[in-house]
This record gives sequence, C-alpha cells and structure tokens, in this order.
Amino acid sequence: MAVKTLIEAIRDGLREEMERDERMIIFGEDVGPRGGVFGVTEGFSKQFGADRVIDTPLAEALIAGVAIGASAAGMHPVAEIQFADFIMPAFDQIVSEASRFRYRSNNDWFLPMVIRAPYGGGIHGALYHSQSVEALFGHVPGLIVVIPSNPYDAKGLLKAAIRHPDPVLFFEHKGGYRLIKGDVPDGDYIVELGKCKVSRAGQHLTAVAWGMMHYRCLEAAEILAQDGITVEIVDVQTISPLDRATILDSVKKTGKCLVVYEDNRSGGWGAEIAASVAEAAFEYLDGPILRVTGPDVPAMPYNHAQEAAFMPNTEKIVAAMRELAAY
Amino acid sequence: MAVKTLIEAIRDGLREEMERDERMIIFGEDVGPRGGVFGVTEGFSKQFGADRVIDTPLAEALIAGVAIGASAAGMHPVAEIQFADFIMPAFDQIVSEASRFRYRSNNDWFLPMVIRAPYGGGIHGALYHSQSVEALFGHVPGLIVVIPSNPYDAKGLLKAAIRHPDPVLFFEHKGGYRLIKGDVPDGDYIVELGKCKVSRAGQHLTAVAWGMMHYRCLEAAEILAQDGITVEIVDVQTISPLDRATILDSVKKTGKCLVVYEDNRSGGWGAEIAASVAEAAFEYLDGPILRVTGPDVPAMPYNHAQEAAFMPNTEKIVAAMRELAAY
Amino acid sequence: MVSTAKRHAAKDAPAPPLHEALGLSAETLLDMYYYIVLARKLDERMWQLNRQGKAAFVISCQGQEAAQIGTAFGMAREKDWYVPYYRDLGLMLCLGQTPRQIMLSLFARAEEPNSGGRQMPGHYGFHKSHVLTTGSPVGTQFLHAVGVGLANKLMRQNAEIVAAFGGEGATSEGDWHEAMNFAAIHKLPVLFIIENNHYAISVPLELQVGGQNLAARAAGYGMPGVAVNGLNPLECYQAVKAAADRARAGDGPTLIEMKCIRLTAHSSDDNDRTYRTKEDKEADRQRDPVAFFQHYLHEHGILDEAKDALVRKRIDEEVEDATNYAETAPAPVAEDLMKHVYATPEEVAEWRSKL
Amino acid sequence: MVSTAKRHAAKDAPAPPLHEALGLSAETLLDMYYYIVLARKLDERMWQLNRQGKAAFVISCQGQEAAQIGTAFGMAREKDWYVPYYRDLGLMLCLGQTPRQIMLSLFARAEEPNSGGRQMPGHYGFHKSHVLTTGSPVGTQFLHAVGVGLANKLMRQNAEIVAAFGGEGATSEGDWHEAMNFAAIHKLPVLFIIENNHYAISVPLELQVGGQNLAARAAGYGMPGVAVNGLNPLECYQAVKAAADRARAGDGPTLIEMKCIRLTAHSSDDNDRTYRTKEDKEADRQRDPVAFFQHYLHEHGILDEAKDALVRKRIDEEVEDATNYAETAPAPVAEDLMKHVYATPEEVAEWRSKL
Ligand SMILES: Cc1ncc(C[n+]2csc(CCOP(=O)(O)OP(=O)(O)O)c2C)c(N)n1
Ligand SMILES: Cc1ncc(C[n+]2csc(CCOP(=O)(O)OP(=O)(O)O)c2C)c(N)n1
Ligand SMILES: [Mg+2]
Ligand SMILES: [Mg+2]
Repeated sequence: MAVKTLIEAIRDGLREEMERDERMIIFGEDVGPRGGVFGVTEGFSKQFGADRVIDTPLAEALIAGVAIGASAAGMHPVAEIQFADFIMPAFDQIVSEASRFRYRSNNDWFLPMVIRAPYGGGIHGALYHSQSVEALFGHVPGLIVVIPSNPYDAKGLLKAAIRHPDPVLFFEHKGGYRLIKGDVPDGDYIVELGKCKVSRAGQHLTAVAWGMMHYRCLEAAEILAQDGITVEIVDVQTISPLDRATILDSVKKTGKCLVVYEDNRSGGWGAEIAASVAEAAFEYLDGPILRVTGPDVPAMPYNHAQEAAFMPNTEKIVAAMRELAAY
Repeated sequence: MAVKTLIEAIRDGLREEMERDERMIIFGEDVGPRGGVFGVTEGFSKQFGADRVIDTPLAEALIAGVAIGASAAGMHPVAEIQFADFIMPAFDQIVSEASRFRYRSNNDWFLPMVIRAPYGGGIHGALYHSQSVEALFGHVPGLIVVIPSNPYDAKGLLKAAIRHPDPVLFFEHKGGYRLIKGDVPDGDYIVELGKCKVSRAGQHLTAVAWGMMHYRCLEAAEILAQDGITVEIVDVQTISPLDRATILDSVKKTGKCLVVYEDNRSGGWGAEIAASVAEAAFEYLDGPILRVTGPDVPAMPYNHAQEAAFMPNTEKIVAAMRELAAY
Repeated sequence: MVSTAKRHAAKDAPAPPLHEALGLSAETLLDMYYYIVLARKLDERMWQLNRQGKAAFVISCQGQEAAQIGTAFGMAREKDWYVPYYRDLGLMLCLGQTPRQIMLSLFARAEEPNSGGRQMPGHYGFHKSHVLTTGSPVGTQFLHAVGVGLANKLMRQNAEIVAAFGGEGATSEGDWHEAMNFAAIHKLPVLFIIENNHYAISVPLELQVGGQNLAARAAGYGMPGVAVNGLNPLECYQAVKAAADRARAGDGPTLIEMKCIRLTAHSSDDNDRTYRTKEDKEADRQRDPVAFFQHYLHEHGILDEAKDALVRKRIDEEVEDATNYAETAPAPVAEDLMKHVYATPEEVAEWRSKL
Repeated sequence: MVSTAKRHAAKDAPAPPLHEALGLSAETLLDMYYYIVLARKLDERMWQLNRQGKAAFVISCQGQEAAQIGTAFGMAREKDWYVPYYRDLGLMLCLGQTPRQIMLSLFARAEEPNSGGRQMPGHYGFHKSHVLTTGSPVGTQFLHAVGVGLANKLMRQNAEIVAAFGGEGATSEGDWHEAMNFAAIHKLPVLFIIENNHYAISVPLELQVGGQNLAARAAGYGMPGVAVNGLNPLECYQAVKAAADRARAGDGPTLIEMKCIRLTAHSSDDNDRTYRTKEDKEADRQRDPVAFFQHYLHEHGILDEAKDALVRKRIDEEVEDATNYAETAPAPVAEDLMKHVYATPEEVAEWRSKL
C-alpha cells in the first residue's frame, strides 16, 4: 500500500500488464522514447523494446484501425490517443468498426483492445486540449467506456479493461493526473467494469458524476456536510454500458438527483442519466433533476477568464446541491 | 399547391436554390449524372453542369473539408453524404473544424455550408444503411442539425439552411422519401430554423419526436383519438440548437411527456429532451418521462425479424401512450 | 539470374505459355477454372433470385473472378489472412465457403456463417479461414489488414501474411493512405490488392484517382507496385505469388492493381443507364474473364468440350442444391436481436482464464 | 528552351548568384532579411517570456523562417489565400500581422486578431489577408485549402491561388491524401508546402514517412513534386514562384517539400532530452537559416555590418514595443464566453439580405 497519483497508478497498471502478457503492445504518438506527452509510458520503450512500445505516425484512424487488426489476429493492443480531442479522426474506425466486430459477425470475431486517452479541461489547454468525449462513445453499443476517478480504481479498472475481450475506451482526466492521489496496493488486482459505485453515503440528495467532476463533488459534499446536508455520491466509473441500478437505488433513497459533468450540456452523458432517472424513479423524486455542466460553446477558451467561466467547479456544484437540498 | 413526396420537395428546394444562387454548388458521391443513389439530384448535372454538380471521390472527410474551404472562400456548398452511416469518416472535419470556424476566430470567419444525408431504417438496409446520427452532432455546439418530418417543412427548412451563414446538417429519413406526402406550395418560402412545432394539439399527453418517428406518432395519435385520448405532438424539426420552450410549454399543459426516437436508446437525442423536461418542468409532471426508442444494439440487422424488432413502430408508440395516459 | 545459354535458347524458341512458366499443373488450372465458373454461376443465380423477388439485394463479382481466384491461388490458403470486400465471392469460395453458405447469406438465414443473417450479402467474415469480419464502410479494411500484418510480423515472424482487398474507389479514403504508409514503414507482410473495375458506383476512374495510375502510388511509399491484367487469373497469380514470397521473406508490402471490368450494375439497387453507354458495357462483355480463361484452357489442350460440360454440370447441380437448401433454411429469430453486443460474463470469465 | 549560344556562355562564365538568376533586387532581399530576423527575434522573446512565467505556451518557427519567408515572397501576398499551421510566424508577419498582434496572441489578449484570446498562440486566422482560421487538429487544413482552391478555380479562374502548410507529420493523416488526390483530379490552384523538420514532437522521419521522400509522393497523384533546401529562402522562393505561376495558369497543384530543421523543443511543454542527442541538435544549430542568409547577403555585398546593425536595432525596438504593448493590453472577459457560437438573428438577417 502506498499513496500514488492518478498517473502513477495508471503507469503501474500498464507496466504490470506488459510484464504479465507478452501479447500486449502499446502504441500511439510519442509513446516510445518520449514516454508520451504526459509521461504515462515513461521508461517503457527501454524496458519492453521498440517492438512492443511503438511510436506510430501522426494518424489516429491508423492507431485505432491497427489496434483492431492486431487484436483480431491475436495481440492485446493498448493504444494511446495523445489527447481525447484528437480521437475524432479515428471516429469511424472506433464507432463503425471496433464496436461491431462481435455483433456483426454473430460472435465469430471479437476485439480485446483498449484505447486510452487523456481528456478534460481546466489545464489551460484551450479548445483542442480540454474536451470531454465520453458522450459520443457512450452512445455506441459495443463499446465499453470507462473513466476512473481515483488512483485505486484507475489501476484496477485498467487491468480489467486490458483483460476484457471487447473494445474498451479508457479516458483519464489530465488535470487529475497529478492532482488526484490515493492509496494503491502493490501488485495485481481488478476492479470490475460495468458497475457504478457509491463513493460517499448520504441522505439528502444524490450526486452522480465521474472523473474530475466526481472529485469536485466530493469537495462540495464536504462543504455541505458542515451544514448538516449529507450528499450521497455515485461514481459512474463505467460510462457505458451504464449501471442504472446503482444510480436508481441511491435516488430512490434520497429522492433527489444532481448530475455533474464537464462536457457541453446538451446531449452530454449526464442527459442519459437524468433521462433514466426521470423514467424509472419518477415516483421517488422530491425535486427536479438538476445538472451542473459545461456550457454549450464549442470548447474551453485559452484565456483564463473564459476557461474558468466554462469549467464546472466546486462552487457551482455546492450552489446546485444547496438549491436541490432546499426542495 | 400540389401534393408531393418528401424527396420531391427536397429536390424542388435544391433546384430552386441552385437557380437562385450561382455560388451554390452541390457535391458528393454519385450526385452527378447518376443523380444520387436515391435520385435527389436527378437531372441536376444536365441542368447545372459538371462544375456545379460535382461527383467527388469516395472520401467523406474530403466532402466535408472541401465544403469548409469552399464556403470560407465565398461559395455556398451543399454537400451530400450518401448515407448518414458514412458520415463518420468526416466526423473530425465536421465536429472539430466546421463547428468552430466562427467561435475560434472570434467571428472573423464563418461557414455558409450544408451537409445533407439520408438517415434511418426499416428499409432493409442492415447495420450500415439504417442509422440515426443526430445525437452525435446535436451534442456539438456550432452545428445546426435539422430533420424535417414532412414535405412542406423539408423544402422550407432546406432553403433556410442553404441561406444560413453557419454549417447546417440536414438529415432526411430515406424511408420517408416516398412514403411521406403532403401539400407543398410552388415557389419560394422559408421555414425558420431553431423552432419546434406543435403539429397536433392534444390534452392528455405530449409526444416529442422528429423525422419518421414524428410520422409514426401522428399515426399513433389517430388511434388513441378513437378512445378519446388526445395527444399533443411536438415536431422537433431543429434538433440543435434545441427549442426547449415549445416542448416545455406543451408538457406543462399536458403534464406528461413521451419521447420517441429511432436511434439507440442510451444517449440518443431524446435523452436530452427528457433531461431538459425533468429539469425545467418537474413540478408539472403527472407521470414518468417515457421513451420509445431503438434498442442498444449496434444497428439494425438485415434479416426481417430482427430489423422489425429493432424499429420503434406505431404499435409500440400506441402502447407507451396508453401507459402514460393511464397515470 | 538467367544463364546466357538459357537466354539464347529463349531467343529462338517461342515463349512457353504462362502457366508452364509458372509451373502450374493442369490439375491446378482446372481447379482454378472450377472456382471461376462456380463464382460466375452462383452470381448469375443470385440475380435471377433477385428478379424473382426472392432475394432483396445482390452485389456481384462478375468481371473480377479471375483476379480473385488468381489471388487466392497465389496465397497459402491454409494459413494466410484475408480482409476482403463485398465483391470477393470468388475469393471466398477458394477459402472454403460453400455454395450453400453463400446462398444462406443471400437469404439472410440464421446459419449463414458471415453474420447469422445480420449483414447484407457480400459482407464476409469467416474466422476459421482467417477472414476478418467486414462491414459496409469502404476503406476501413486496409488498416485492419495492416494491424493483422503487425501481429503476423511480431508474433509469427511473417510466416503468415495478409491480403487486403478493395476497389479503386476505396483508395480515395484516407485510411488507405495511412495503411500504405504504416505497412511501408514497418515492412509488414501485407498485400494491397486493388480490384480496379474503373467505376465506383457511377464515378469513373478519372474523377476518382488523381493520375489514374494506382500502381504508381506505391513508389511514393517506397513500396513495390505492379499493375496486372485482372482478367487473366495467371497474371494475377504470378504477381501475388511474387509479392507473397517477398512478404514472407520479411521484405514488406506490395501494392497490386488488378485492372478489371464490372459486368453488372453496381448492385441490384443500382441502374447504370445514366452513367454507362451500351457500347461501354458491350466492350466489357467482349473481355469476359470467364470466357478468356475457358478459351485459354481449350487452346492449350487442358480443357475440351467434354471435360468442360462435366465441370459445368457439376456446378449447375451445386448451385441448384445450394439454392434449394438456403431457400428453405430457417431465418433468424427476433429474440436473438440483443445477442453478442458484448461478451457475456461467462465469455469474459473464459477469456480471462486463458490469459 | 535555352538557346545553344546561352548554354555555351553558361559553360564559361561562373553561374550567377541565385538572387540574380531570380531577378530579386537588393531591396527585396533586405525585405526578406528583415522578416527572417524579425520572426527569429520575436520567437526568442516569446521563450524568454515563457521562462519568466509570463507566457504559458510557446511554439516556435525557429529553423523554418527561411522556408516561410521564401514562400510568402513567391506568392501574390495581396490577393492569394493561405491555410497555415502553428509554426508559420514568419509567414504571418509577411502577410501583415504586426509584432504587437503576435505578442497579443501570446498573452491571449482580447484584441488578439486570430481568436480574441480563445486559442493558443500559433493558431492563426486573419480574414483580411485571406488566412483561414486554424485549429489544433493536425492535417485538416489541407482539405480546407483544396476547398478554397475549388472556389478559386470556379469563381476566380485561378487568378487567386492558395497555399497550405504543414509539417511532415501532418502528411500521415488521411486528410492529406484526400486533399492531394482531389487537387490533382481537378487541377486546382493549390500549393502543398511541407515544412519537413524531421520530427513530429519526438517521432523521427523514419517512423513517420514510408519511403522518407515526401516530394516523391506527388508523382503518384500525377502532380509535380519538388524537394528544396528549406534553409535557403531563395530556393524556397524559386520553387514557390514556379508552382504559383503554374497554378495561376490553370496547370494545377504542386507539392513542395522544404527540408528544414527544428531548433527548439516541439513546444514550451516539450523536453527533447529523451529523443534528441546533443550532437544532433548541435549539428542543426550549425545550419541555422538566419545565419545562412545573413552570410549570403554579406557575401554578395547586399548587407554590411552597419546596415545589419540598423536592421537589428529596428527589430529589437519593435519587439520591445510589441511586448510592452501586449503585456498591458486588456484580457478577454468571462461575459464573452457564449459569444459567436452561432450567428445572431441580426447577423443572419444581414447575411440573407446580401444573398
Ligand atoms: C465510407 C463509405 N462511403 C460510401 C459508401 C457507399 N458505397 C458503397 S460501394 C461504393 C463504391 C465503391 O467503389 P469501389 O471502391 O471502386 O468498389 P467497386 O464497387 O467498384 O468494386 C460506395 C460509394 C460506403 N459503403 N462506405
Ligand atoms: C489530429 C492531431 N493529432 C495529434 C496532435 C498532437 N500534435 C500536435 S503537433 C504534433 C506533431 C506535428 O508534427 P509535424 O506535422 O511534423 O509538425 P512540426 O510540429 O514538426 O512542425 C502532434 C502529434 C494534434 N494536434 N492533432
Ligand atoms: Mg470500382
Ligand atoms: Mg515535423
């Protein structure tokens, strides 16, 4: 057991899996000697060699398409897209191809592959180094979409993803890489995919979030606790397929639901969560289903004032929690 | 005034705009002498010449990217993607580029361009000629997404789209091309973008839908009317930016909301509509917000039995309406 | 290296027929002929069934049989890998799909091997013959093939190679370029087989391919590129065999452009009246690859009327049997709609247990 | 056609210096020199400001100034179109962005012309000089340029042409291939300028470009391709001028590979220690294009110590003024976050009224 940052836990998980499974390869832009632009694969090129840690050309469709072919032919590729914002050129390969190998072949083919990408803003990355993309892929059946909120779960979920026979998209909040710390046991363990987790128990309302916004919700809950308002927090963890039961159980208990996400408001993944609650827990609701989200502008501007205005933060979350608690 | 099919109205609108505006060009795969695989641009190549009706290579990113550059340089391109399913290779150009020219340039640049594509299933098109894609683009600020439900609005909305200075995605239900008929006045008229429309007045519940599902809702409403249950139907028309006011007004009146869409259930555009209602009209709701949607499988299988099982149809809509009315 | 003596000999004597130069036995040639005729006759029957309203959709291999069968024979069929496209009926027959399986797929029957009736005909996928599952999006397959090539290089030292197939239109997609580039950089054992039938639905080569010379594109990637007559199975075999040998030796990928013709409309949903002239189509019909090879075999005394009649009779019977079998085979059931979106918990557990 | 007499003369006399052969006046050469030094000095100042913690992000043109300025001078600056990329500071200066505007962008100030402080430095866009707005995604710009080329051909009969810029890494994206193909098919007036600095962040040319010869790729599209020394502005000017003339004459696109060097890390966020050796970097420093051109001008008596000092003094003052002006200029306000996602109703009405 040791305290690690989010990025350390992810690096440990990747390294342990590379040591365990010689069919696993890592590839992407600058993942080799450079160790990735965030340093996630630092030292991997030396340890595992250029055959297993491959610097690809600057082509995301290639990264996804090669992952598909390599996994179909027996390897266990873990690809990196340098920034989630740049996964768009690979959209067709992921959405039209990777997601469907099993379904369209009637179970004759399947793809044990993982695509990792750092997402999220508030790090002065401007329009194209700040985005959340989970809603685009959560909408696509056949893909498993995971966003860890802390080091312990990140390592366990990543190992589960690498050992899963279907394609997994694994998004890591780059702002959390060094900010979010926590206890991580040494060695091998798995955190199962497909489950939401109640990360904090409470009575007065339920807050549903993931990734960095989950971290902000914990901060907000601390603040409300001082006024005797207890917030139950559901860490979604696996965006899709979505574990509605855990969310619904919590909302049925508290009668109130707040959904928090960093992505643009309209059509963000929290919309699906709100819709699911409005559909299946209506009788239990004592108040509207509120959302704290990024606004509907293309993405976060570079300048500080507008970037700060875009980001959902603890303050905005606290305000929404108070409003909802007051119902 | 004459009765026309959906495809005729769209063809008329395109032709009239081509005649009006010599800066307008049409391009895409097989739109030339072939007149498009559905015949939308039949005869255009002859009438307007190969310079204004251009057969592109088989490359959707090219189609979108060239539309961006050509409109930036003064033309008014109306591009066709042969099937909405095949818009995915153009995802990066549309989502990362077209949607942001105005915002990222702080209003120095903007793009008067339209991308048309036939969408939707139930026509035996299998996994890749049946999909609905509006949720993917509705989520992207900077894009205007339109889906007409009938010939009259289709022609007017298309003209509004062609005369709008921002990028518009215009999705046409291929199953409705020849099925959906209606009165269409000759000559020029515009139906404004950005507005939902109450297409049928009712008291007992509100059904929100677009495209082919709007047509099915009208059929379902007829059936319920025989039992004295009156359904108010909101035709969304412009998917994004979404006119929430019209939807909320109707739901506040009826107290009940059903959302119907053909797309995969999780994260479909109806989720945003349900979430918006649960957030802003909660006090008025007398029942859960129900959804009738396609299931969470990659897309519609080719064989009849599974295709039929996938498609939301009048029968399924009627059942949901009755359930909701009973609250 | 050809010895001087040999070269002199070559000067005097007339060049031997290609099949001899290639060392192909009469038996192999007749085997090729069988597949070429079988592909054609199955294809023709599909169109009949479509016109009779029994089959909703047909997409043809007519005009590309020689390219496909020549290619199949140039590969190591028992172990190599394939990422075909929707016209590759001839290839799939050589890779072990039976006429019954082809017809089951036409009728979208439950036991249809490509997709259990979930996909349109021509959307091949056949794990047991190393044929990846294919969808409708054009061009994506080249990157899948390159991924297979990477696995074949890293895990199998190029002992198994992979062939990717597509039309000339597919080369316009960015994926094709990205695949060519990566295969070249890493010298992957990949054959890029372009079946250039000069049309992409209605779009002619001039509007599809800048420079109109696909084989010439290979040089830009530092990769060999060859153009062959796609109507002659032996020329296709020759080019594929040479490229396959190089790939297995670790010398990397090859682009092979096979110049073919399209003898039908794009598909049963298409009508080529608006974009092809009678003359254009008639000229193609004069160059039918099936007739060409039949003539070649007769000319070289490998086939005679009697033998030919026997082959065709056998094929007619197989096509008849396949049609009857498939027409009455059970259709998929609605209850299975939700199956195989993801692995079941049991499938996940089993997978993990094998890691 | 060179006459025999001329050829003989050429044989005897030593070749004239390139600028004379190109007919470039001393004035023009000094103009070029001014921009080259200005670009370098602005760039160096940005790094200082970054190290002082005053500027969050810097991405450099160092090593590519000659390519950019040579290109700008080969175009018709007052009317042609441009789709640059983030290193094209030298180009933008030639196209009329002032040092103040460059520094405003570094500090993300409200009046910054590219994006009003919404985008990172280097994300150019300048409508009044026909410079399209550019984002971060690498490779998309080539298709935009081709679209501009289509408009220039159809609406302006090639009187205005367009240049697209990118690094060698950008050519790996499918968009680049799709753009090359379409430009070739329609003979569009487009120049593809590849500033090959041999690295894409850390990825070297060998792992980026199959065949490692970008200019050679043009032939595959039936398009001329040339490789020039990107450290010599005159060679770049020469190639661009020739390509621009051909484009204006309706003879279509050209690919120009300019072999450059990268004198800094990829950006202020990068550290090249892990992937570049001291020797590699030192070797590049010996080939500095600014020093090269300075030496060239001295050698040919166009520049002397005194003149040089004057130019540099003027530039130092401009850089100083720009820095001071930008540092104190007002930042964007949060209230403007929601502006310009879509045209306002008024803007739509105005647009319609002009149709
Ligand atoms: C990405 C994508 N875009 C468009 C289509 C529609 N489409 C199917 S086949 C085809 C033409 C393909 O031409 P080519 O590659 O030459 O193959 P051919 O059919 O001529 O053998 C088109 C445009 C598609 N299936 N996928
Ligand atoms: C689509 C996309 N993928 C990845 C990135 C991250 N990225 C920014 S610059 C760069 C390297 C570009 O190399 P090159 O094209 O050679 O240009 P250079 O920086 O060397 O001038 C990368 C990988 C990006 N901006 N866009
Ligand atoms: Mg073709
Ligand atoms: Mg570079």
